[in-house]
Amino acid sequence: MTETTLSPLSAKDFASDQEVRWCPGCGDYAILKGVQKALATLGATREGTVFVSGIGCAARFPYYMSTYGFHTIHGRAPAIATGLKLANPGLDVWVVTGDGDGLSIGGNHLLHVLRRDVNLQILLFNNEIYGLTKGQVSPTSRVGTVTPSTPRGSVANPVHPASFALGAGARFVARAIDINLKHLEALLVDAHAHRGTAFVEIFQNCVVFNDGCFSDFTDRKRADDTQILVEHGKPLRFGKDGNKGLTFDPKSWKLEVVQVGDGPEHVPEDELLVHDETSRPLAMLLGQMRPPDYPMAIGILYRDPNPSATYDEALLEGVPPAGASLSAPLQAGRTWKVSP
Amino acid sequence: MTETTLSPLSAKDFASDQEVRWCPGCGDYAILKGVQKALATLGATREGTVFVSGIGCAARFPYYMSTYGFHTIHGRAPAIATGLKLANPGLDVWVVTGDGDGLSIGGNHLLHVLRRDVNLQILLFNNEIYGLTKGQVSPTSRVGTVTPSTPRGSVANPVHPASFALGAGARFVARAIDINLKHLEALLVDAHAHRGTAFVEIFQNCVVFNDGCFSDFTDRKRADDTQILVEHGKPLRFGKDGNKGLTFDPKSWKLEVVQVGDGPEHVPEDELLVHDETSRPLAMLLGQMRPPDYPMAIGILYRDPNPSATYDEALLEGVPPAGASLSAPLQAGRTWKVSP
Amino acid sequence: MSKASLPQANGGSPSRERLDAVVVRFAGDSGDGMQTAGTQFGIQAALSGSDISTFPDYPAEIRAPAGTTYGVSAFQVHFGSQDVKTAGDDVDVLVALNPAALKVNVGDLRLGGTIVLDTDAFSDRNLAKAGYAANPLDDESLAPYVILPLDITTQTLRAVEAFELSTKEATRCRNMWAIGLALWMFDRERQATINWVQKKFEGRGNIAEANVAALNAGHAFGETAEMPSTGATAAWTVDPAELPPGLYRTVSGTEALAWGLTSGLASSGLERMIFASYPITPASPLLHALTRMRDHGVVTFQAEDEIAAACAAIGAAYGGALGVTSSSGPGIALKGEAIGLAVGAELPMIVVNSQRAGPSTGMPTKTEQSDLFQALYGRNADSPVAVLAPATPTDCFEVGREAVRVATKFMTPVYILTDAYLANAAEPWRLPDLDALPSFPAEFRTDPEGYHPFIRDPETLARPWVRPGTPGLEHRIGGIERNADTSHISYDRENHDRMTQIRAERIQRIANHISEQAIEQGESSGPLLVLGWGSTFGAISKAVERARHAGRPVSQAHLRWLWPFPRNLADLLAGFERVLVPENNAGQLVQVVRATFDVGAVGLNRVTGRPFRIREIEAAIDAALDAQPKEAAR
Amino acid sequence: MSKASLPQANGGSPSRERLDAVVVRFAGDSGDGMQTAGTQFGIQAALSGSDISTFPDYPAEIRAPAGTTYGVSAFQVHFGSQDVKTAGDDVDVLVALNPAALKVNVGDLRLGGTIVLDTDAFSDRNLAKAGYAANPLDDESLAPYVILPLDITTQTLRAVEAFELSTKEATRCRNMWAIGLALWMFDRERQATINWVQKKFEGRGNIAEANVAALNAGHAFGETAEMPSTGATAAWTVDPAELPPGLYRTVSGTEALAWGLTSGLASSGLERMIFASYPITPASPLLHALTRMRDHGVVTFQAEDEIAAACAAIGAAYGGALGVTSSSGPGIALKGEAIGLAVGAELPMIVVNSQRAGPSTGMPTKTEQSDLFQALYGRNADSPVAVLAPATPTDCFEVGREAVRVATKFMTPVYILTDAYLANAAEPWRLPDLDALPSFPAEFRTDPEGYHPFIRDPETLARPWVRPGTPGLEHRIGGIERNADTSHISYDRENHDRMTQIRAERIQRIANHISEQAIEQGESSGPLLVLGWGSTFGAISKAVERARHAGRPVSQAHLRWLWPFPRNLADLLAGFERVLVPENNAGQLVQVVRATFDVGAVGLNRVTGRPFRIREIEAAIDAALDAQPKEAAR
Ligand SMILES: Cc1ncc(C[n+]2csc(CCOP(=O)(O)OP(=O)(O)O)c2C)c(N)n1
Ligand SMILES: Cc1ncc(C[n+]2csc(CCOP(=O)(O)OP(=O)(O)O)c2C)c(N)n1
Ligand code: SF4
Ligand code: SF4
Ligand SMILES: [Mg+2]
Ligand SMILES: [Mg+2]
Repeated sequence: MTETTLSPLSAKDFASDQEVRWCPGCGDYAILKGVQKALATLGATREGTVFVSGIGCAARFPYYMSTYGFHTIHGRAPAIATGLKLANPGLDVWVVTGDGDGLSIGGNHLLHVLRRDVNLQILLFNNEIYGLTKGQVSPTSRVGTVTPSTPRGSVANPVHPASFALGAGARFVARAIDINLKHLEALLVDAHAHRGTAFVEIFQNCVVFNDGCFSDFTDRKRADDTQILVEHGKPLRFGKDGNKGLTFDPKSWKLEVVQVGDGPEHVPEDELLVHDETSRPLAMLLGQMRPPDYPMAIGILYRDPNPSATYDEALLEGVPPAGASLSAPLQAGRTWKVSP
Repeated sequence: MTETTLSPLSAKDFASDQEVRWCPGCGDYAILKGVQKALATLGATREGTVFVSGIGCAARFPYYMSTYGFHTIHGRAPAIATGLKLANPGLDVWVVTGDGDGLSIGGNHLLHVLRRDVNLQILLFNNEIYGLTKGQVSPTSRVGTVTPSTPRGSVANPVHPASFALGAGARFVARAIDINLKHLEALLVDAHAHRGTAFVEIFQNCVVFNDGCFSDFTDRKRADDTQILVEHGKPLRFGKDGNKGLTFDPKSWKLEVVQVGDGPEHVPEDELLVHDETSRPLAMLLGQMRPPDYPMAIGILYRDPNPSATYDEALLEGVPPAGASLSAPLQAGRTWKVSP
Repeated sequence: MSKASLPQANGGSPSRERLDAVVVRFAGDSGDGMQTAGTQFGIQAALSGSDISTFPDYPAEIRAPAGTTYGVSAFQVHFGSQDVKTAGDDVDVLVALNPAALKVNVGDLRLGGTIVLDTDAFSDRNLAKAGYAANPLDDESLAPYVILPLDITTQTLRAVEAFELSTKEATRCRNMWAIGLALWMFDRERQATINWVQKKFEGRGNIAEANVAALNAGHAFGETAEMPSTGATAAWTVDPAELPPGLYRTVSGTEALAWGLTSGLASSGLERMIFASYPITPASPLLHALTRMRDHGVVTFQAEDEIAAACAAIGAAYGGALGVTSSSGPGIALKGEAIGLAVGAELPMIVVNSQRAGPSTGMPTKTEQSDLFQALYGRNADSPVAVLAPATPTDCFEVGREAVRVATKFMTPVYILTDAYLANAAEPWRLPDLDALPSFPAEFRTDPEGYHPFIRDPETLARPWVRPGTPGLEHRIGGIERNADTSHISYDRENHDRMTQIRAERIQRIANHISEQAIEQGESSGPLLVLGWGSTFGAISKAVERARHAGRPVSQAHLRWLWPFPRNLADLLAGFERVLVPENNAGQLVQVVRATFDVGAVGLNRVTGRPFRIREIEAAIDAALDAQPKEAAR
Repeated sequence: MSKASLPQANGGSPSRERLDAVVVRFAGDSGDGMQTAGTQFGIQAALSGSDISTFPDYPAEIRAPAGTTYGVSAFQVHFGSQDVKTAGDDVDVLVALNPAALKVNVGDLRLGGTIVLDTDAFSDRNLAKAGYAANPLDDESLAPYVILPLDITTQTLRAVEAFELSTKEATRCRNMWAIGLALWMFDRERQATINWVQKKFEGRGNIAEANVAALNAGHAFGETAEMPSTGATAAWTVDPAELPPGLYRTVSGTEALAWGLTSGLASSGLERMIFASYPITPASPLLHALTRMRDHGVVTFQAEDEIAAACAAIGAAYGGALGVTSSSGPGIALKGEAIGLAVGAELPMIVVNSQRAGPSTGMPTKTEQSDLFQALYGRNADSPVAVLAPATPTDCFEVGREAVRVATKFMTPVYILTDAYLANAAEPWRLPDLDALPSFPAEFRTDPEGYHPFIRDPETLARPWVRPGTPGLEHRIGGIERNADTSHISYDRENHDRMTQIRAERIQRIANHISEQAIEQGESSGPLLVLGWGSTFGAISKAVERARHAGRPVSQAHLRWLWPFPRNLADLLAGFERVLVPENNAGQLVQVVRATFDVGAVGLNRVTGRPFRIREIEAAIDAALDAQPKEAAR
């Protein structure tokens, strides 16, 4: 994907010379660090990497990277990135978008890039608010969210990014948290390794307009009991020392949170539900969980076990460079000669 | 929802005086009939009913109805219908859209009307092709579909309307077939009864540009073995005299087609999977089935058991008619008097 | 002569210089409360009888790092005893709470102007952040100005010591200290500000009292002559303005437009307004303002994007409500196709564009008038619409009402072109007599006899509006061409030609139902007319006033209606040898005027993200009057 | 004099009248194969040495019910020995295969024209479906015409009897019978058509032979004088045209544009074109045509909507490929915001608009020139772009190449305004010498020294194009305003004013790199110039030719470049007292001309869904020449 240069670059080498202009304390800072680290881990090059973004706080991301970058227009980054990949499929393309950029104005392009399966990564910074325009409700905002455009509280049901992506046919759907840097970095490496569109929802705290909206599961103190890291082939355990787990009842089609162990009212580990990242319905089920009833699922919810040729590969297959003589098509069909 | 007039109207009363201009043999004719019948069954009125459509063959629908109708622009019918419902919530609004209209250009509006849960019905006529513009590939066209814009066969993975709707958070997701008139009519009555957005995908045959694209499960001869009518609380059986059924293996997260009965290699009915229309992941699983490996699921895949206030109800709640004096807001804040 | 009924500020001390008008700018960090300080100072000035014009200037970044130049937030107040029409060309007094604020704003200060600054904030760290290589207090760079270097932080902390706030909270009172000083400098009352502070921080413990203490301390600082001696005056008096009698408040363009639309809704007799919008700078505040008008039948719908917003407004109009959509340039670009549907289906609709600098994302917080072309022509095919623009913040009220009246009477989309300046600028507003506002009831057809959707009123050429739900009038409309006589879909050649003409003519006939164009100032004919539109009004008015004062033969007209033009406009223009059209764009109205009328119109075009300065227009007037007629006409 | 090298048709029979040119229209049901018949007849006419111009007219409905008027499909062929420039004002010979076809088309027949009709199709049922109360063959309604009532169905069935087709298949051969007859009527060869039939139906059993038999039978029917005696001639000769020597083919505007863009791609040296489009009438055929150019480095991407298509083209341009997007008016409206990004970020891009009648959905299959305003002004803010338009189907080739050249040289969006007429019309094309076409290699910067994204070529003012992947040139661009000197994001006032001017000036400088405007016909000064653009070329040319023939002092100029204008245009226009601007819109170019130049320009405006008739323009020329100068100038 990326050409290798002489000596591998460090995370810092991926920082641009521009002063970072997010609000102090914004979750975007952590994500920026995570991405820079992941790129270093991947051995990416500056010249072979492009960040494409729409508009929003999140979308300022490319300015802070020393790679190529295109800060485009609101909601359209997936479409622009698709064109870019078709023009130049050797580039490693990352789309950075927000919950408004990606799921409000840009919902259609997100749907189509996901179902087409263009070979790129999409990072959706979900802060459940419109940051840049000063705090209006976003499509991921929960019912009741009070904002300047919903002073009585939002009445619209939110869209869940992961469920949306699964419904759209995405072949890699994962979740991370801005401040879980280690996990974020590793997840980005996985996302990058996936052949096709990798969709990563990152819970990002907007300190100014929606501070703490994810604290129920991101607060270090509560996280053990309210987050579950899902891993393929492993039983779904969480809580302090994995004292809790999930079971699935195929009669009711519901998940249940149980105490893991051998005591009474406890469920042994081998009866827990085992994560199968190749099942879309399971991913849907896990993705729907929300505190306080359930833990929030983090990690790779779904990954296609057999990725086929990506859209860009399939569409470009066998296309030669331009320049062949046009005389064949021009003279196909009937021609006649007028002589002097 | 609709006012009742003196004598209930018949299906024919819902036909307009305009000559119907679809190609002879088009599946749209059957749907038109189904809708007219359903309206009669519902006791709808002409004046209280509005059909809103985008652009496409399907979208010509309103012209053939004697109700109110708005043939708008490509892809935008859900947004226009939302505005209409907010202006006039007492109207019974039906959106008619095509696979291109609703899922290509209009995907974003479809997403948002579904997640907001505006109280209206959406009928998506899926013929897996662009009819009106003469047969280009649509987002629901299968890989390999040869069209004027994909002469070498489409390389894009299709979007599945029902999965998309489920991912978008739709609270009523159902499927019907143009020529199964009885089922279609009954389903439309159910859709209408649902409080909130009811999404119905109707498989519709385009005789000119995609003839027979659904014949694997719509052909009367094969239908028994390739269609399954899903009904809440009932075991999932299909085939001649229900000789086949579906089981679910929670280990592999896969469905299996089995022979129903007590013999060897047969599965007794009470071990079959029972349809639970209140489970979104199950709906996803059933909605993903495709012949030849599985039957195509028809009927109500998902229905929210506890629909809450719809978006239009919630947004309009307590809004008085205009006309209150503006003096209160104008004089709020500091005012001062300049005397002559 | 009229006088404010408020108690007068204590009389000026003998050393106070009398001024007609002053421009004060408060500048500091985003977190320093400069918008609050400026707003309060402006209101206090207005309450004390001045005419005012205020304008905020805040950073594009939400909360940029403290101390950086791009994090500087400023608020300008122009107040005076005379008709104050702009936020002011040059700043007379700059209050700068840190080095970055000084750096960004000093360029707008007039030579000889006064700088009040907080020396405590001029640390090496802050100087570096602001990009100062050396402390400007130590070199000659500020020589052209009068400097008042005050230890504002120290003074503030001392003033609020008693209230046991955290240092952060205590430092936040600096803005109040600064207002207190400024009120003293201009000999203003401060009671209203004290009341406001007490209300605002009610229930937040000591904070209210601390702020009042800071305010009083700033004022006392001036009063007790702790002022450093600079050899120059730092205390002035501004006489009250002569305003027509009535009840006043200050109002921004956004507020006035929200209320104008709502008032128009009431006058139309319609039950409901569906205001559908997608947030975008600088249009979002209108959405926020209308969200508060729920009790007046206003329903705001934050749509998924601008297209959906336009479409929801159209759906609402089809449903018999007032459909309004609002955005700024890039968002309006997205609505073009949908608005075309309203043109084709002939549905009423209001499109508000709060213009900003472009192209593309451009400078989102900065003002510009460059979307006139887009309003007139930014749709496919010949699709005429009505376009009007407010001239001042208060004018937004009337323009909002006018848009409702015309949209519903003529069954057409109406664009309102406001801009970032008008949206945010504020001025005193004499409240209208609400009961005396004319009503213009919208009519719905209910009679099935002879009805077809495109049957027209012979005078306005408008088709009837029918509310779905009306028995017997069931009909289907859409964007396909219709037969003019039967309303059926039609591909007939001559019919399309005829319908195209009818669509254009219907919009033209609006001219029969709007005011004729007036001359604002000057004679109704002569060598030069300055023709403007929108937010350039203030600067043009002042420039023409000054030029006329200097004896120059120049007149002024300002268009509210940009399409159709008032029907007397051709004759009016014909009376002038030359027409100067100042616009904050590359030349848009001037082109339409040149194309429409046989007139030698020239443009004055500046796109700097803010309205003209008065002197830019004065210079252009001089140039136009001095130019050869031939040259001027090119 | 030049002559076609093809074998000549057998000599005309003594009774044949000689004609300079003829217009034949084939009309029938959608299922009757009229498009095929017309196309083949046209090609055969061209092969026999005529100049031709053809135009299809098919229904909006995909496959409307048989026998209805809205299901009528027609194809018109104008051919002659002279420069044939339009598809013809009036029809000379109408072939109508059913009553609906007669009803819809008879109005376009000239008085005294000939109607060939299939009496077998004039059943009561078909008459009723067509809306005829009485059989027009039985009343006087067709009296002004010469009627050839033939039992074509019977004749056809008899001719193909031997091949044992189903009745449906056999009846489908009627179109071939009709061509056969028409070829005889105009004394044309039929071998090429026979070859084509054989190839087309290869491997489909008897069908090929049956069709050939029907063709021969129709021809023989004429030859053997089975023609009913009408007292009027039904056999004519048209001499071959004098065409410049070369290798010819027929080409539609769509094909020529597809090849022109592809040829431009090759000449630019770029590796790949990304053609991103969303289907829409009448633009889809260009997508289809380019889908077949894969071997030439063309990748077609059917996007999810028009916005995505524009964005993909922009992404492709950013990636270093040729980005092209294509649509019709309503779709172009949706692209405005995205194209603004290409303006702001200064990326090359081609936007093809196949214009159709509007507003809104309008009449999707009908032609119009009403999107000029949208191209020039249909974006937010001042966002200048380049706009050009082909004049004829063959001209599309050159225009496609020119667009590529200018877009890549000036790093700018370039609009191509074609239309439904040009897209579908066909004419003979002398194939260019491909090797002699000039190349204009696009340049990519690779040198990091001194690079910043908006550093400019001093002559063109274009910024450098950099392909991502190039080491050392990593940069970030976007839609926010940039500092002209450093390329950093900038909200500076004067910088924005300067950048706005640079953007305009860069587009103006294109004028230094395009041909000067030529006079097509007539003197370079005089009382009247007819100034046109786009697909009105044919009708204007003929009208001016006729007027000049009649001694009227009129000249013609036709603009390929609509923005910027050729640099000599001001001088050229100054040479004429009046300028007449015929357009198929409500007056768009005429407004830009009036605004830009000091010239008394008047419009001739018709929007009927088809190009002007020659006589409409002739009449306007007469009127303009006879009008008082003053009047003409208004
Ligand atoms: C066409 C258009 N519409 C609206 C906007 C205004 N706008 C900019 S960013 C944004 C939403 C930002 O929210 P999100 O995508 O969640 O990003 P965040 O700022 O929260 O990171 C909006 C509405 C715009 N720039 N362009
Ligand atoms: C803005 C815009 N883009 C494109 C079109 C052209 N168009 C009309 S219908 C259609 C697609 C129709 O497909 P679908 O929605 O599946 O309906 P169908 O004709 O198959 O019933 C397209 C692309 C249009 N009318 N407007
Ligand atoms: S507004 Fe919110 S999302 Fe935006 S930079 Fe500030 S904290 Fe971050
Ligand atoms: S093209 Fe297809 S979908 Fe359209 S009317 Fe014909 S058969 Fe029906
Ligand atoms: Mg956000
Ligand atoms: Mg379809």
